[in-house]
Amino acid sequence: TAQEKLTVRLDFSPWGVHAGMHLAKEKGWFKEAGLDVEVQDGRGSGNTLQLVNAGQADVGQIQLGLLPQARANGAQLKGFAGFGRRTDLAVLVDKDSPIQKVSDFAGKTLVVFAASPWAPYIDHWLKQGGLDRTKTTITFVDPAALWGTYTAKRADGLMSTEPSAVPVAAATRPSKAILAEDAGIAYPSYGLVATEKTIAAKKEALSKLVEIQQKAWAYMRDGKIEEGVDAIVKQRPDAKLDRKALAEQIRLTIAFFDTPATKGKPIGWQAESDWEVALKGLEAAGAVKPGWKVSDYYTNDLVK
Amino acid sequence: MRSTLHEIASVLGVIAAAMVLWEIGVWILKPPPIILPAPSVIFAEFLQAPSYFLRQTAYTIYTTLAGFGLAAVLGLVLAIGIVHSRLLEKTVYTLLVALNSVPKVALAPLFVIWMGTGIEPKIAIALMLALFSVVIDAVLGLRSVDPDMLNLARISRASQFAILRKIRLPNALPSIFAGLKVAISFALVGAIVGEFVAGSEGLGFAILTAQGQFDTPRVFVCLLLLGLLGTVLFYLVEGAERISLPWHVSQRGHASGH
Amino acid sequence: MRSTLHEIASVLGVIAAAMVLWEIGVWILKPPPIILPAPSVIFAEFLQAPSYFLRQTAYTIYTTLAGFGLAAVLGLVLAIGIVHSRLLEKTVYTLLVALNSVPKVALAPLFVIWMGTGIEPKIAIALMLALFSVVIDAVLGLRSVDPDMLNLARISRASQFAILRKIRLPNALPSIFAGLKVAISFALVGAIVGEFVAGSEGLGFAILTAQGQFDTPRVFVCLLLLGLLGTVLFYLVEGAERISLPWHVSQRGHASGH
Amino acid sequence: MRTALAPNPAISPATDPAMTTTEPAAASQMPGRATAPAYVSIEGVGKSYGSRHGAVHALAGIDLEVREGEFLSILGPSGCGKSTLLKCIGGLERVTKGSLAVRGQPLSGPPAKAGMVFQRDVLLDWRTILDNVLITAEFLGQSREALKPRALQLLQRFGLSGFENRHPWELSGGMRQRASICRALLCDPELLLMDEPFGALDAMTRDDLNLELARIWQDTRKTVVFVTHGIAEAIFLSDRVVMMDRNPGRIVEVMEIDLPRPRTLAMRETPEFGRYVAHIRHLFAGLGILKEG
Amino acid sequence: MRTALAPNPAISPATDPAMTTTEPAAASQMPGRATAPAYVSIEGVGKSYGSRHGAVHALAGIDLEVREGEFLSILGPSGCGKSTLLKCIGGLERVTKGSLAVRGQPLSGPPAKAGMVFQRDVLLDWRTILDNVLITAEFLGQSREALKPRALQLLQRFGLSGFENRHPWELSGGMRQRASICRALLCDPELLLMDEPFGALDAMTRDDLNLELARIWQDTRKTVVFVTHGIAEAIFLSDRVVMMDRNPGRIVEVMEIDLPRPRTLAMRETPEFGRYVAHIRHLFAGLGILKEG
Ligand SMILES: Nc1ncnc2c1ncn2[C@@H]1O[C@H](COP(=O)(O)OP(=O)(O)OP(=O)(O)O)[C@@H](O)[C@H]1O
Ligand SMILES: Nc1ncnc2c1ncn2[C@@H]1O[C@H](COP(=O)(O)OP(=O)(O)OP(=O)(O)O)[C@@H](O)[C@H]1O
Ligand SMILES: [Mg+2]
Ligand SMILES: [Mg+2]
Repeated sequence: TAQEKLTVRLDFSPWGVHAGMHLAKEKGWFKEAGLDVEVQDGRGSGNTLQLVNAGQADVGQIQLGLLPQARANGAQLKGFAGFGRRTDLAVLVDKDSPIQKVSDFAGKTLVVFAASPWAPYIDHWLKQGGLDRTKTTITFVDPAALWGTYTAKRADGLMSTEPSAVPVAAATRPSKAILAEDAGIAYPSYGLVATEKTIAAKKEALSKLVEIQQKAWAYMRDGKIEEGVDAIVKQRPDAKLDRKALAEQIRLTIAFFDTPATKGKPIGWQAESDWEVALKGLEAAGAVKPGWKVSDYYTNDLVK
Repeated sequence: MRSTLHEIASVLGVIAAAMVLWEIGVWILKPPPIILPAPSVIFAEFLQAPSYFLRQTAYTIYTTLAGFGLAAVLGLVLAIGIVHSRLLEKTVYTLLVALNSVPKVALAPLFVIWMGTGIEPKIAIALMLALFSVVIDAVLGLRSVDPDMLNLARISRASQFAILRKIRLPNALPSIFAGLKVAISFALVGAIVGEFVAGSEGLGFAILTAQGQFDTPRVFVCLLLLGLLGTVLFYLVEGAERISLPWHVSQRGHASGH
Repeated sequence: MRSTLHEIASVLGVIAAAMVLWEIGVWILKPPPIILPAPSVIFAEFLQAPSYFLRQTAYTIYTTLAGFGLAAVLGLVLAIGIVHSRLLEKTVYTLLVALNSVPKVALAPLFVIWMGTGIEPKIAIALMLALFSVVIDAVLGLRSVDPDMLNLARISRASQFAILRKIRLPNALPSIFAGLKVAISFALVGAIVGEFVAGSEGLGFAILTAQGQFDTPRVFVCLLLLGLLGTVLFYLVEGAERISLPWHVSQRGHASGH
Repeated sequence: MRTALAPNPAISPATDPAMTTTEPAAASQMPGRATAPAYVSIEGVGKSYGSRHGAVHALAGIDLEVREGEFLSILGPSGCGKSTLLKCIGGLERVTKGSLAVRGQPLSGPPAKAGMVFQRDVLLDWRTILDNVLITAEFLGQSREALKPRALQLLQRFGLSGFENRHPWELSGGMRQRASICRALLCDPELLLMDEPFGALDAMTRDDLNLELARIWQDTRKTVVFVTHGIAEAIFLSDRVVMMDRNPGRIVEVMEIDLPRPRTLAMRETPEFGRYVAHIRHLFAGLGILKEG
Repeated sequence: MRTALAPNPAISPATDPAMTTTEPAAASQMPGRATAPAYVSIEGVGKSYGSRHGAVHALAGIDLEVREGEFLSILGPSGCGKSTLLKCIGGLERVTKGSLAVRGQPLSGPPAKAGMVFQRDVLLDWRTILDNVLITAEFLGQSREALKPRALQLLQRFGLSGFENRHPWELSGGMRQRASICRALLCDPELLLMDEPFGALDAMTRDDLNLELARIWQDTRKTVVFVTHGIAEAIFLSDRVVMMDRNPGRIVEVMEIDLPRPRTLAMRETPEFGRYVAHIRHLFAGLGILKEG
């Protein structure tokens, strides 16, 4: 039978969170399920979100926390599976730095990129430590320059996510993560999005996609992280990937899978209460206007 | 004077007409506003926070003009060097060509790492983007001298400097202005690229922030302001050209029509 | 022929000398390799996967040449229109100026949204970056005609087309070539910008991927390849200029030295 | 309307009575040429150039007919508007007053089958000499190949053999000027406008080319308007000589040259020829243009 | 080394015996001028222009001395290398053979205190006429302000009053040429090189300027090398006339002009003057340059 074509666009260039897609491809699970999946690297979650919304890709694997703002501006996307349900936003600082909590950032310089999920939360987060932008310098830097700026020690901290950043920093500026959730921020992390139209039209295929991803992540969670690493390296032979960092990224990604509300639920299943907290936080940060409905942002219809 | 006002009016007219066409297009095709908002929406967005946008614009103008000014001066100096010295032609010219082929967007991160996140890397990027066309056009202009004009200077044993100042430079002005017109546009682009890569001010920064928030109308306010700003800067250079070159055929033909 | 070989040798010599200086600089200053790797490191990196880099280079060349070719043709057509029609001057010229002031890096995401992630948006961006200098320089060249040359054509009641073909265009060639030299550089930059925003091939993509891995030596392999590629393309255009314009003073002066 | 200003009263008594100036009566005595139909009719033509420093009246009140098949020379001091008048006839400058007609048709743009030699040789640097000559064919939509033998022959007649494939900047001033004459002659124009075509030529070559031009005219009977600064040259070549003065540029006299054709250089030594020369010199001296040393 | 080629044997018998050509013996009969020290010495000079189409021998075996304070004219057919020779003297073209010295110093680059009028008026479009004239002062590092009155006076003497503030393209051909003469004269050069300076001028203005130039020369005794295509002009102005022929460009005769000074235009009608003219014409006729019609 003819295979159904699906284009999946990832967030950035290869890193651990992509393991689910690449493993499934390597293992031939998509093909078995009758799917012909093309996996594209991306240029940031926001960019991928725009492309999926414009119909240039069927599915995006992005940070779901971006959805409320995107929808508020007219995007017609929904998350149909959420893997990283716990807030992974974090500030990287030197591993042996005395910094522990927000208030310790007084007088420090932090770098972040403008389209980062951090952006709407910055002021809210600073306030938790009694700070504002006059007391802590926030500099916006392009993703391409972000790491260089941080490793060249032009900044004290880098606002990113723990799973993506900490393993990479290990080689050049060993770092630890100060988590945003400690300051009360709730933010749904990586998951799959598509337009409402696609979700309606390709329900079958998308369900299979979710199912295969559940299988892939469960497989890795159950001790096969190295196979996930192999899959990424095989799928992206030219990227010269660092296996150790990839393994750590996968491990950390999985560590952020569950919130108390999703304990015991299938991988990818999203809890209404988590979204409520996230949206309240976004509203408090001024990123969405009151009157939101959580059901606009996600659906569990495709999660078995 | 009257013809200048006339000129400005007609440029504004063209821009206004383009806006109207765009508005009508949006009415008919109804693209989602996150992809392409209507001018009316963009305009409303601007009116919500005009002072914010104008502040960002002012910052960008400053960066642009600084980069452009440096590019004009440095470009001229390099062109003069290249025309006069075989050695400089071989070295500077070649390196400039190579350097210009490396996209600033790719170099920008290095600039930030080297120069920090202040205004310097932005000016540097604006300068680098603007420099090339100044040099290329100035070199052409400085070389395209009637040999008899050089003979005229040489028979009076004019110094190289006098030849440069009284013959080569005035003769090259039309070409130099063509280079400057391209340069002012690219200086603006360079300033924005610089603001993209680092910083917390300027229209480039405003675009990035708005993109991050999926606020397309706001992105378009910035894009339109950029277009407008670029147009104004370009026509300022063209105005300077007209004032400086009433003697040149390209301007004479221009003034009287064909 | 021999002088061409000589020329190429000297360009390569300059680039080699720059590399040696850079290598020595790195030995002395010892910057962290993530900030600035030594040429030897970069070269070793290239030798690890030459076929990969050459494949990406080939793709970028294709995009660049497509964008450049389109820009050359479209730019000339627009310039001819602008010189001949007051209406086109008012409209096309103004819009072009406004459009060129909007950085392609900011527009690129929109292009990708409109045109997809294939090669089209990359060619479009290369085209848009290259177009402006072609138009500006061609307009200058087409306007800078000795009025008596036009009279010569008019007395034979030559058609506008014949005047264009036999007088204006050959007369404008030196200027057009200056525009093309700037354009080929910017077409390359445009191709890279396009690859940055979307796509999974080309040197721009390779840079992004390497940046994602903080693999600075690899980024620099791509940057150097870009520099080299840009230099080669530029000198190809300059070679074409020399072949086409043996009659022009800028070339005559060039050939015989000063 | 056949016209000439009456000779300037101040100098007219000195005029040799044997001289035929084109007062209507005098003209009608020579039915042959005088009744030839007008090729170009110029009525009340004025031309001013505006500028920041006020207008220059290059031409004022010009009335003149150029007859079909006639060789007409224009003589006058530098800056009196000779080139301007020629450009007006060629439809290359718009007149600011009066009207111009060619073969009865009011002029709007260059007339058909006209050729012009410009005061500055306007050679195209990017073409060889041969291609510079052939450009006329290209402009007129005629076959380059068909006209190539003629072009080569013209170049040879004008002493440029061996330079066909050179570029203009490799030629001397006089050679450039000769090339530009070949260009104007290539397509055998009916109306030939020549602005000091022999200005950059030595006396010897000039005599030669005067003969050549006289022969060409004799053979083809083109209508020629010839601006020159050589008095002898004007008399030698012309049926009529127009004398102009400046500030504003105007016609002061039109004189018929009643020498037999074909003319020889030796005729220049004849007393009639001398009388014509003397008349013209006297006229210009009377206008204060010519000083006696 | 005072030199002239012996007259071409083919034509020398026809030469009027009264004429003084500079065979050494003849020259020594006129101690006054002939013994003036050499300003420019030209020995065995040759100049070839290379090109894709083979070399052009613009000059070959030129031996000539230009004496201090002398007015020397060069006559010759178009393309015989007059301009090239002038440019070589001015240090603007490198000779390919032989040597050139000015005041005994071998020439490397333009000599001091030289001025030149180019065959094409090389006016700078971006300067007004006055500023075009003043550029010489700027080049020589002299004060513009101090020389402004002189510039205005020169412009007036050359009939350009009222055009000081105009740009070159607003002038007629002859006016442009006159402006370029003013420019060369501005700083009173010791050595004045003039390449057909009156080529674009009408006979009337030309006579006028011939007188002006003769007066200036008389007053200041500059060394002048004057290329012209007017035989009468050359005789009228010069102490000696150099006659050249082409292919390759060479000197065929140098003739002393032994007319009293100051000269008047009327002298041109004298039999002596006529004999000089006839001699030159005859010489060139013998060379096949001049045809008798
Ligand atoms: N730049 C050049 N390149 C090649 N050949 C040249 C160049 N300049 C002059 N010639 C050649 O040298 C010869 C002499 O030229 P030159 O200009 O000296 O002649 P001329 O005596 O001044 O002639 P004219 O009276 O026509 O001005 C000519 O055959 C000409 O073709
Ligand atoms: N393009 C122009 N702009 C302004 N004034 C001009 C222009 N062309 C000519 N003139 C003026 O018109 C007058 C006549 O010029 P024209 O060239 O017709 O003279 P001419 O008789 O040909 O002189 P010549 O014998 O010197 O060539 C001059 O005073 C000149 O300054
Ligand atoms: Mg004239
Ligand atoms: Mg000459």
